[in-house]
Amino acid sequence: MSDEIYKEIILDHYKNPHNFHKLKDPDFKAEDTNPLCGDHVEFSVKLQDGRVSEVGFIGRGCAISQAAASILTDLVQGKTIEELQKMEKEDLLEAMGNPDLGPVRIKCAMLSFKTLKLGLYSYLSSKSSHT
Amino acid sequence: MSDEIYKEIILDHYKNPHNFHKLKDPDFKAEDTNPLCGDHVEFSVKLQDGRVSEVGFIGRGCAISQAAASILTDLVQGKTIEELQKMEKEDLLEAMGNPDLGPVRIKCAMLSFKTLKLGLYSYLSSKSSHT
Amino acid sequence: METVAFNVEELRNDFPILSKKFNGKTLAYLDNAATSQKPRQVIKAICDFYEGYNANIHRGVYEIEEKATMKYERTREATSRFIGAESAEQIIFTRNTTESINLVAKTWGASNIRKGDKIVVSLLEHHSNVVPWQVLAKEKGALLEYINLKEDSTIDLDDFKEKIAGAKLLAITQASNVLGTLVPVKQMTSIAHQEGCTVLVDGAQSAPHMPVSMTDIGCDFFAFSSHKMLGPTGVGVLYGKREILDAMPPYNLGGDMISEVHKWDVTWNELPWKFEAGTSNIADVIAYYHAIEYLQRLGMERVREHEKSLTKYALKRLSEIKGLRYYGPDDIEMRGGIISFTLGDVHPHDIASILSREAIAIRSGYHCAQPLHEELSLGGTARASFYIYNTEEEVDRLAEALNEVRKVFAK
Amino acid sequence: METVAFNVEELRNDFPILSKKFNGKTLAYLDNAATSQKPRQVIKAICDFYEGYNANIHRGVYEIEEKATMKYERTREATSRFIGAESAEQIIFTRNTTESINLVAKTWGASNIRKGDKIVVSLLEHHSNVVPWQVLAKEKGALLEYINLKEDSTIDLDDFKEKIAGAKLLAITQASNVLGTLVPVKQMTSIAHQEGCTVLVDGAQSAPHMPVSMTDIGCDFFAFSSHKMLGPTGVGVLYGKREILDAMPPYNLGGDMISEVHKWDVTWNELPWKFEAGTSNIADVIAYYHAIEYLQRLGMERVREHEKSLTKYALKRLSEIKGLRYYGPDDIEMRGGIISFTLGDVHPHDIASILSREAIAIRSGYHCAQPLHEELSLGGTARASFYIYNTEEEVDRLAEALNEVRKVFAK
Ligand SMILES: Cc1ncc(COP(=O)(O)O)c(C=O)c1O
Ligand SMILES: Cc1ncc(COP(=O)(O)O)c(C=O)c1O
Repeated sequence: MSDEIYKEIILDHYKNPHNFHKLKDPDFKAEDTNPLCGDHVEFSVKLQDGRVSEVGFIGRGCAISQAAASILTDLVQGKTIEELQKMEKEDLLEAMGNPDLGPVRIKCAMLSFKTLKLGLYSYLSSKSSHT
Repeated sequence: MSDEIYKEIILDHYKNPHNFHKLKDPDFKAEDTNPLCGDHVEFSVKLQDGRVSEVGFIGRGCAISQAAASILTDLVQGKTIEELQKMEKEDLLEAMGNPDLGPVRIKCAMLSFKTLKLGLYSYLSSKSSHT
Repeated sequence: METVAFNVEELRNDFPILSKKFNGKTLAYLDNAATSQKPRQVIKAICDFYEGYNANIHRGVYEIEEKATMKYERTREATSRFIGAESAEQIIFTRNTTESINLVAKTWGASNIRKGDKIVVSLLEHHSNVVPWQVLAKEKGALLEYINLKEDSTIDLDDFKEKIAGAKLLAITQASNVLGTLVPVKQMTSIAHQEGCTVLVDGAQSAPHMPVSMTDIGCDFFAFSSHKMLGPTGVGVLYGKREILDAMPPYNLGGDMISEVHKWDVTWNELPWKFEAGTSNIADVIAYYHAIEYLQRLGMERVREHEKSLTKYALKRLSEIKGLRYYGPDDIEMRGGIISFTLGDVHPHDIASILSREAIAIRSGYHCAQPLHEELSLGGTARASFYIYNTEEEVDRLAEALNEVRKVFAK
Repeated sequence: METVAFNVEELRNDFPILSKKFNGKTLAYLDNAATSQKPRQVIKAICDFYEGYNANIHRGVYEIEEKATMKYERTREATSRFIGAESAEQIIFTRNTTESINLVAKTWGASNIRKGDKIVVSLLEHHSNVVPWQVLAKEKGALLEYINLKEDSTIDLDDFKEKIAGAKLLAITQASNVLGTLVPVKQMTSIAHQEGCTVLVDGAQSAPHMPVSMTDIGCDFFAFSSHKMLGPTGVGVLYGKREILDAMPPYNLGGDMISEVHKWDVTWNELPWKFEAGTSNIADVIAYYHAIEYLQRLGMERVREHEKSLTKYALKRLSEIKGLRYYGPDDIEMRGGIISFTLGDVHPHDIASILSREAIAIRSGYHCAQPLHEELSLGGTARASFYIYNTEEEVDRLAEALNEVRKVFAK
């Protein structure tokens, strides 16, 4: 069976997601749902000295969306806020092994990416308006 | 130039319509317009002893509609009311030389037919309700 | 119309897409509830029109225009006969089922539904037969009620009888696009009519798959789509009772649907043109004739028989798969050729994606029936749906591939 | 995009219908304002879809469905570029210009037009850009005003400036389908905007024939039809400014245009899908791409040039015919390739019927512009309209045939 989408790395992360938990007292949280499939992800992030010190996610949904979330938590671990801001979709896709996702399934992969980015931006803007 | 629609008989009636006038004190009148082309016909009919004793029309519009009206006045002249009731579309088309009218132009030819028939029916029903 | 033998292997030859290879494999197209494939007769009719007599209709008087007008109106006659309508004037061409239902909601609904009125739908409805009524009810201060299902996924007729009392409109599907459930719309229409209730039947999943007759069902409106019954996309049908259509205000306004326009006022055209504004989807309506003819030559009874036996076989094959659970009635007489299922906790999208690599096309998600999925507490389902050209061999391929999916996702 | 040489004889080969014989004669198709002919590239795209990747879009995850979705959305991108829109999300696919305009009237209009508001149209409008506003004005107690024409058949800009004061909506065609008149919509939009007035431009007769740019014109809405610009029937376009579209309620409700549906409420999908309910006219939207590409490769500047020179020639030839009178601007810069005329007192239908025997297709009647005909005291007109594939030779055939008509009807 050919399964260019379901690379080993995706199945691994789906079956055994990394950082699959909710953090207590995170610096910011972010969650979203893809209404089309009901995919859901929720991230919680702690920062220290301008870097991601800890990150967790919970969620449910298809293998692509959940594996993407898991891989994304690995990817952002230890990154600076600046690096997070600069991170591109392609970085996540590469970390996923560049699976051959069609125009519909790519949304499953990008749910995590968009959710985390939006969470970061709203955190940054709320901080800047507080100072 | 081929002109299966514009048979000699149609052009003759169009150029020199028969019975082209309005009757005074008709037994019944009937008029209608084809909104698509603006074709207009108005018939006035006198009856005597249950027969059409006199008939006239006025109108304007395309050659088909006007020739049809003219030919129709010839056709009904002297007919009994019963014969009028039994008259079919095909009778008029035959009198017109069975021109090769398409689905759109046939409406032009049938304007007269429908108008006269409707006038007759409303005359008969008003008479029957009076007696 | 003469019927022909119902020979699946032979009729498959009429469908060009079924002889193509995808990833080296023949397409097992099992997403017919979404849209059907098209026979060459339909495709050819589109080409013939554009190559031979393409013209705008109803107004011109030149040769190809007259031919186009006649062929366009011929489809109306054929559609009328196909659904056993009283007359062709009661057939209105729209874009799809959705537009047909919206037309009713925005014209009949807007002028007949008032504050406090009750609109009854069922839990089986497709979004297209829910959302227009939800919004109309909100706008008018009317009530929307859902008929419940019984344990066996069929309509709860006791619940229906309770809810229909005093209702103004019943909007109900004849066949569910998720559970396959067939709905006794004739019986329900007659009960609703005793209450003085108007009835709209969503025939999107029934008209393509079984004999339907307007004079038999007796409903006031009936809506369906060409694209789900071998015809082109872009053509929907709305049937209505004549008195009701006559009394309805028009929907879209503009060219063709008017009789006279002056600077300050306008008179509408007669039925059915009153409801067809602007240049119609001429080519596709003309081609739709050949879809209807194709189905009629097969015979709708036999279409239903074929799907019934295939569905029976598929239910048996699928129930052999570990962890697979299918939904909808077990009684084959109560269901159409649609099977929604889940496979353990594998997400339906993942199932569909993996099947796609095997050139097996099924659908996954909510199938535009989210309220039903919520009622059944389902996150989403995978769905296989059949049509005239599907075979037991394709069902076998489906079953095998599902077993593979199970292995890939075994934890 | 690379452009190709504008060689009429060569490009005629792309149009299968132009090499067919009717009554033994080649078709001189001069009814392009009603609908255009289609090149084989467009026809082939429809067949390719149905034969190779026919599937419903936006929801499934199997291979052919993804291909169909991508090709469908590709047309949106191409349409957006073709009319110089800000973004593809602002392109909504409808059935035709008429539906595009109705969509605006029933959504934006219903929520923005109030009692006493003024809606301004011109005397040049097609019924599709009159009747929706007439009815809306009556429903809302708003005022409808008509901009007058000058002697030379162009818009009376002084009259426009008076009437636009305090207006809420200007709904205006960019090119008249009767007189051919070109309307300075950019200038008028900017004046209307100073009044805080929203502007809808009917581009049905402009987008197919000349370069148009939304960012240049600056209008809020723009409507046109695929079938008048080499594309299939059944596809219309509505462009709208993003903020306005975002704020508008949806039109048809149902599948695809929603984001979530629960038993009692619903959330709409994003632009542009919010406005595309139910299964779209997938095949025809996909094929429409090839119409746009065809025109772009020719270059819209050159399309306009070709029609200008042909119209100039035709005006000269027609003015040589005794008893013939044509309408519309004499200045070729002020008119598109549309010529309406009368021939003595011969009824336009008779003209068209006789020309049809010569395989010359022209239109006759009111051309869905009855108010204009009434204003000009015309019972109806005959109309010849040109496109990229028309030739001077066809104009000669038209002129000759008209001379014959004159003879047949000489009293
Ligand atoms: C100026 C104008 N507006 C609108 C329309 C209506 O277009 P459609 O029939 O495609 O809706 C036409 C078509 O004749 C037109 O010429
Ligand atoms: C039961 C039912 N109703 C309505 C529709 C909507 O049909 P369309 O998308 O053709 O408008 C569908 C299509 O999936 C359906 O299954």
